[in-house]
This record gives sequence, structure tokens and C-alpha cells, in this order.
Amino acid sequence: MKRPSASLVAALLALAAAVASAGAQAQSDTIDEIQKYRQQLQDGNPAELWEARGEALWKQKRGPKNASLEACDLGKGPGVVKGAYAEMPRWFADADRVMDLETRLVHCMITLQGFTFAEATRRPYGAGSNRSDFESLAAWITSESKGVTMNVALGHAKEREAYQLGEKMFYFRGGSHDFACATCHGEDGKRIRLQDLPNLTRKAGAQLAYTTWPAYRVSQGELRTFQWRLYDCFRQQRFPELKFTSEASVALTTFLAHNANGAAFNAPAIKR
Amino acid sequence: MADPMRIRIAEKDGLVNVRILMSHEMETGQRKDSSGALVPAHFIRNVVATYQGRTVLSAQWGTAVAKNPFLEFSFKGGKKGEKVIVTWEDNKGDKRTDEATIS
Amino acid sequence: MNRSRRSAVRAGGVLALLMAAGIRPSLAQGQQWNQAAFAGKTLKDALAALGAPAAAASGSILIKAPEIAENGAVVPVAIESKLPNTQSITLLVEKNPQPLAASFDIPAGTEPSVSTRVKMAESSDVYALVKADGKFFVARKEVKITIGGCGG
Amino acid sequence: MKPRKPFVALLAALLLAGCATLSDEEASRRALDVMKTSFKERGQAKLDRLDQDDAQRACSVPPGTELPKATTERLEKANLAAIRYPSDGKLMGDWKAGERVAQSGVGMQYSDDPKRPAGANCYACHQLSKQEISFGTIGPSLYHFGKQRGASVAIQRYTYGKIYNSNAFTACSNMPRFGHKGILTEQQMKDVTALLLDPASPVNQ
Repeated sequence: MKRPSASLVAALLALAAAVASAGAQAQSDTIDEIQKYRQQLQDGNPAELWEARGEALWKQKRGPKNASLEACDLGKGPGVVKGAYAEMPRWFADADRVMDLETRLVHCMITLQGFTFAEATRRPYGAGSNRSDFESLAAWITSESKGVTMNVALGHAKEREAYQLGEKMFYFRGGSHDFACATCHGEDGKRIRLQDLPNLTRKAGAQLAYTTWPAYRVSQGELRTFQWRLYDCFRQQRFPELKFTSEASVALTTFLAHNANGAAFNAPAIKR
Repeated sequence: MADPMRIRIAEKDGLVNVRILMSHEMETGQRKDSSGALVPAHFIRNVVATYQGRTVLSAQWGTAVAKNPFLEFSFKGGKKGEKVIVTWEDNKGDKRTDEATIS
Repeated sequence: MNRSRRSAVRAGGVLALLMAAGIRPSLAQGQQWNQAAFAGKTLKDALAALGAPAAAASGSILIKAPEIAENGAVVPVAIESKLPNTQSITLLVEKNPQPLAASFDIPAGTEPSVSTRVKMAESSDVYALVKADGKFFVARKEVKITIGGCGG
Repeated sequence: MKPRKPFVALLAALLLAGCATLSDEEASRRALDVMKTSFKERGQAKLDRLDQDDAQRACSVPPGTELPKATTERLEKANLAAIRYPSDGKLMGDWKAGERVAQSGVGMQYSDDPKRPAGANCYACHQLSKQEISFGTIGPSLYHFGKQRGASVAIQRYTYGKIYNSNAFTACSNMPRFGHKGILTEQQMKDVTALLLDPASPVNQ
């Protein structure tokens, strides 16, 4: 066979490069356009509807003790909501436990309002008109930390232990698909379909991700909290069902929230 | 009863910008629930905004408007401190009226 | 245009629907809702029911919508008309089961510009129909809907 | 204050361990104990999903961690030996069916109907065809996979084997072991093999 001429090779190489760059161009256009879509959504976040409900719920007298949650101590003193979320999860002396926001709310519903654990946690995640009190309360409480710098301390031994266990769970591979959290969130610049995957093992990624939950999910038309984020990631990891406010959920939240320290909290957000 | 709307109204150089978020499922009537039964259509059909008794926008909506609807428009001649009143009515006859002050 | 006839058809349609659904029209039913147009299953049917079977294409109507939306459940669409005496702005999504999504009457003093969010069943052309000075004009823009997330 | 020896030793230990309160081994054990009480079985996802096999245990490390060569060799050998090739000797199915499997992301979740076939969700992580712009980048692009490699029996065996058990070729791969874990049926794996290798498949256009 005749060897291809140098000019033919050059032409083929140029063609290949053109095809490749056209592909890359199309891909970057796609990303740009998706970015524009996300931008357009920012204006008018239905999370506000949940925030309004949450504020009313916080002040409403409920439960066997007919009490509001206004005396609930989120870590900065009874009733102090401003900036509280940016320091959670944290260890609480009265429960001798590390608690994230939802866990603490359950604690207050039991101790202040007189609900049982089962009553308080009847509906962790809402669906349509069957709303979750936690999603409303979390929307409002977290909105009171907007702009506050994340500062989750590991001063207490139980906080350090929670962080350490959370880190282990983050890399734990299991289930039918061998997935760990790290499978999708352990490298820079990856995406699933067209969704960017934050690298949660690095500060920038953890900050970007953690500070934008809770979020209004347009795909669901619901306001979702960080507990939900973990719950649904594990479903898609093909793990069994994560129990609401379980020790593992709080440990993982501690790991991720602490990694986000130093960033300004910026939720409730709006996401796909 | 339906939850209140969130209405943000700002006046600048005589132009009043109105942004409304409504709490509504906007069911298409084509979605099935977990048991496989069709969820009946339930959606806002009419929206009217008034300023000092005059209609500044009226809308007819179908099921394609997204859940928890967002609406933005602007009108001329509104004054700071005055109110805009917004009403919606859905296909089941449920209604909601809220007002907000121009800031 | 035969306005009274259209109104009569519309009212009849609404009544029939309400009766079929077992709902009595409320006494405050002062507003109209164009049943025939919203029920139209094709763009052509919807435009005909809106009284605009042959709207002229216009470069004076701007549609702001994403070229690619990550999710069809919420697609932001803003429409602005530069046509003088704009009376109404109507938004249609060609490939939705019922293309007519929303229609806005623009009274004098209101800017001919509205912004809302619609559901899109699939990638489709989005149409903005504008009535100005008694005549209909139209513009369109394609919006692609992609599959997102982890897929389950 | 004059620092005393035990204090210095304690300080050094703390520095060495960072902020950790548990040893690495203790932490792994405790984490598993905590997980066992933090999850509940639902639908097809039972608690045994938390019981790790050798590969899962060895691979529960941060991405980029260099594992000892003996470990990766052990894992690859065991996983390679576990591959079951189709008894009829045919490795290529229908690329059109393979495309549907590649697009579908359901299967094995507690929210999924166990009677319905699972998908492979290839597009979640890989580019495959020109037409599908919504693809992920966790795995490499597979566009022109067959065009570059041909479809010899050796390539077919490698492709089918990789789908069946990715760890046979790369220990601790991010890719699920679709055959080994019973996610896909033999026919589905043949169909995906065809999607990658068939000259008529959109992957090779």
C-alpha cells in the first residue's frame, strides 16, 4: 500500500483537530447555556414561601404543652436564630450529643412542646400539600444565617469524633453498585449528566455545596434540607434508607459542614 | 386555605416592578400518584393585579405554568406607600388575595 | 372579528367543563378563561381558538428563555414586546400536550413585558403571540430540555 | 509554666493524630457500627448492603490513594476469576437495546420496582454518542470506542468483561460491577457491548 502523503496526513490531522474542537465548543456552549438557565432562576426563589411558613411555625404554640419553639436553644442561647445555623452541627450539653439543625428541632419539639419522637418525626420530607414542618422551619432558620461565615467548631471531643466518623462514612463503599459518597464527590471538575459535582474533599467544593443547602429543587417543586440531601444521595447510592436525624447523618453533616468553614452561608438556594 | 403569596414591589423612576410568588401545586391532571391513579388537574386559572382600583395586569393560565408560580411585570404611575392587590383563583374555585406596599 | 360569538363559545365551553367536573361556577366568576384555547391540543388549534390563526412573524417581540434547560419542570420565560399599543402577550409551548401556557392582558400604563416560568414536556419551540393595535404578531425560540441528575 | 515530659508527649501525640480522637482502625469499626443503626431496610435494599466484600473494604479510601501493589493485584485477580462469560459464546447483542440500557438510571434502589429491569446509566458518567449532550465526566468518553478498537473477539471479551466486572481490570474503579453484582442481565450486557462496538451504533458514528 502506498504510504499517505505528508500533506494528506496534515489535512487529516487538521480535520481531526477541527472535529475535536467543534465538539469541545458545542460542549462549552451547553455548559454556558445551562449556566444562563441557572442565573435566570435566581430571580424569585419559591423557598421564600417555605421561609414564611417556617417563621410562623416557630412562633406557633403547639403540642401537648402548647408551647412555641421560641425558647429553643439552637446553640447561641434560647430563641437566638440569627447565625445559629452557621455553627451547626454542634455538641449540646443538655443532650450530651452532637446535633444538626433537624436533630435539635426534634429535641425542642419533644422537650418544649411535649411531642413524642414518633410524632415529631412523622413527616421529615414533604410532598405537595403534605408539608414537612422541618423543611419550613429549616428554610426560615437557615435564611437567618444568610451571609454569616460558616464556623463549625470541633472543640468538644464528641464533635471531633463525629467529624472523624463522618469522614469514614464519606469514603465507605458498599451496596449493589460499590458507591461511596466519594465516588461522585471526590474529584475536581466532574459532572453527572450535566450537573457539576462538587469535590467535597476540598475546601472550595465543600463550601460551594454546603452553603447552598437547603434549596428549592425545581425538579421536585419542594424545599429540601441537608438531611434530605444525604437521605436521597444514599438512596441513589443503593444503600438502605437513612434514618432521619440518625447518628450517621449527623456525623456526615459535621464532616461536610466543618469542611465548609470560612465561607459565607448562602441558602436557601434554588437548584435543579 | 392556600398559603399567602410573597409579593415584592419596588418603584424606580415612576416604574413599579412587581414580583409575585404563589404557593400552588399547579397539577397538570396528567401525573400519576404512587398508586398509579391520575392526580386531578388543580391549577390557577386567573390572576389579577390592581392598583387603586385599576387593573394593572390580568392573566389566564393553563396547567403548564410551573408549580409555585412566579410572575413579574411592571406598570407606570404607582407611588411609594400605596398598595398593589393581587388575587388568584384556581379551577376548583379556591381564591387567594394578598396585598403589598410599594417600596 | 366576531367577538360576541367567540365569547359565547368560550362561556359554553367553560360551563360544560364545570358541569362535567361537578363544580358550580362561583358567583364571583367575573373573569374569563379561554377554555377552547387552553384545551387545544396543537399549536394550530390553540392559535385558532385565540383568534390568531395567521399571526405575522415579528422581530419586535423578544423572548428570553434558556437555550438549554436542566429541567423541564421549571423553564423561565420572559417576553417583551416592542410593538406599539401592545394589548396582550400569550405564551405557547408547541410540544406540550396543550400548547397554550399563559395569556396576559396588558392594560394601558403597564409595560408590555412579562416574566414567568413554565413546564415543558420535552424540547420544543416556545411561541410568543402578541396582540398590538388589534393585530396579532408572533415570535419563537427553541428551548432544549435535557436529562439531568443521577437518573433515578 | 515549665513544660513537663508527659505534657510534651501528649502534645506530640495530639499533633500526630491531628484532631482525631479515635485510631484509624477504631474509627472504621465505629463508623460501620453507627451506620448499621442509622439505616433501615426498605424494599429491595436490605441492611446487608452495608456488608462490604473484600474489594469494597479495600477501596474505601480517598480517591487517588495509592494502594499497595499486592492489594490491587489480589483484587484484580479475584474479580477477573469471577467473570462469567455467556455460555452461548455470543458477546454482541442489539445496540438499540443497549442504548436504552445506557440511558436508564433506575434499578436496585429501594424506590425501584425489583421486577423491572435495571439500567446501566452509562450516560451519567460517560460520553457515548454525539446526539446525547447530557452526559457525565466521571468516566472517560467512550465516543468512537469501537471505531478506535475494532470488534475482534478479544476486544469483545474485554468490553463484556469490563462491564461485567470493572475491578478485574482496574482495582477500585468507580464503575459498578454490573454482572458481578447482578445489576444487569447477560442479555443487557451483550446489548451494551454492542452499543460500544457495533459499527452501526451511534457510539461509532
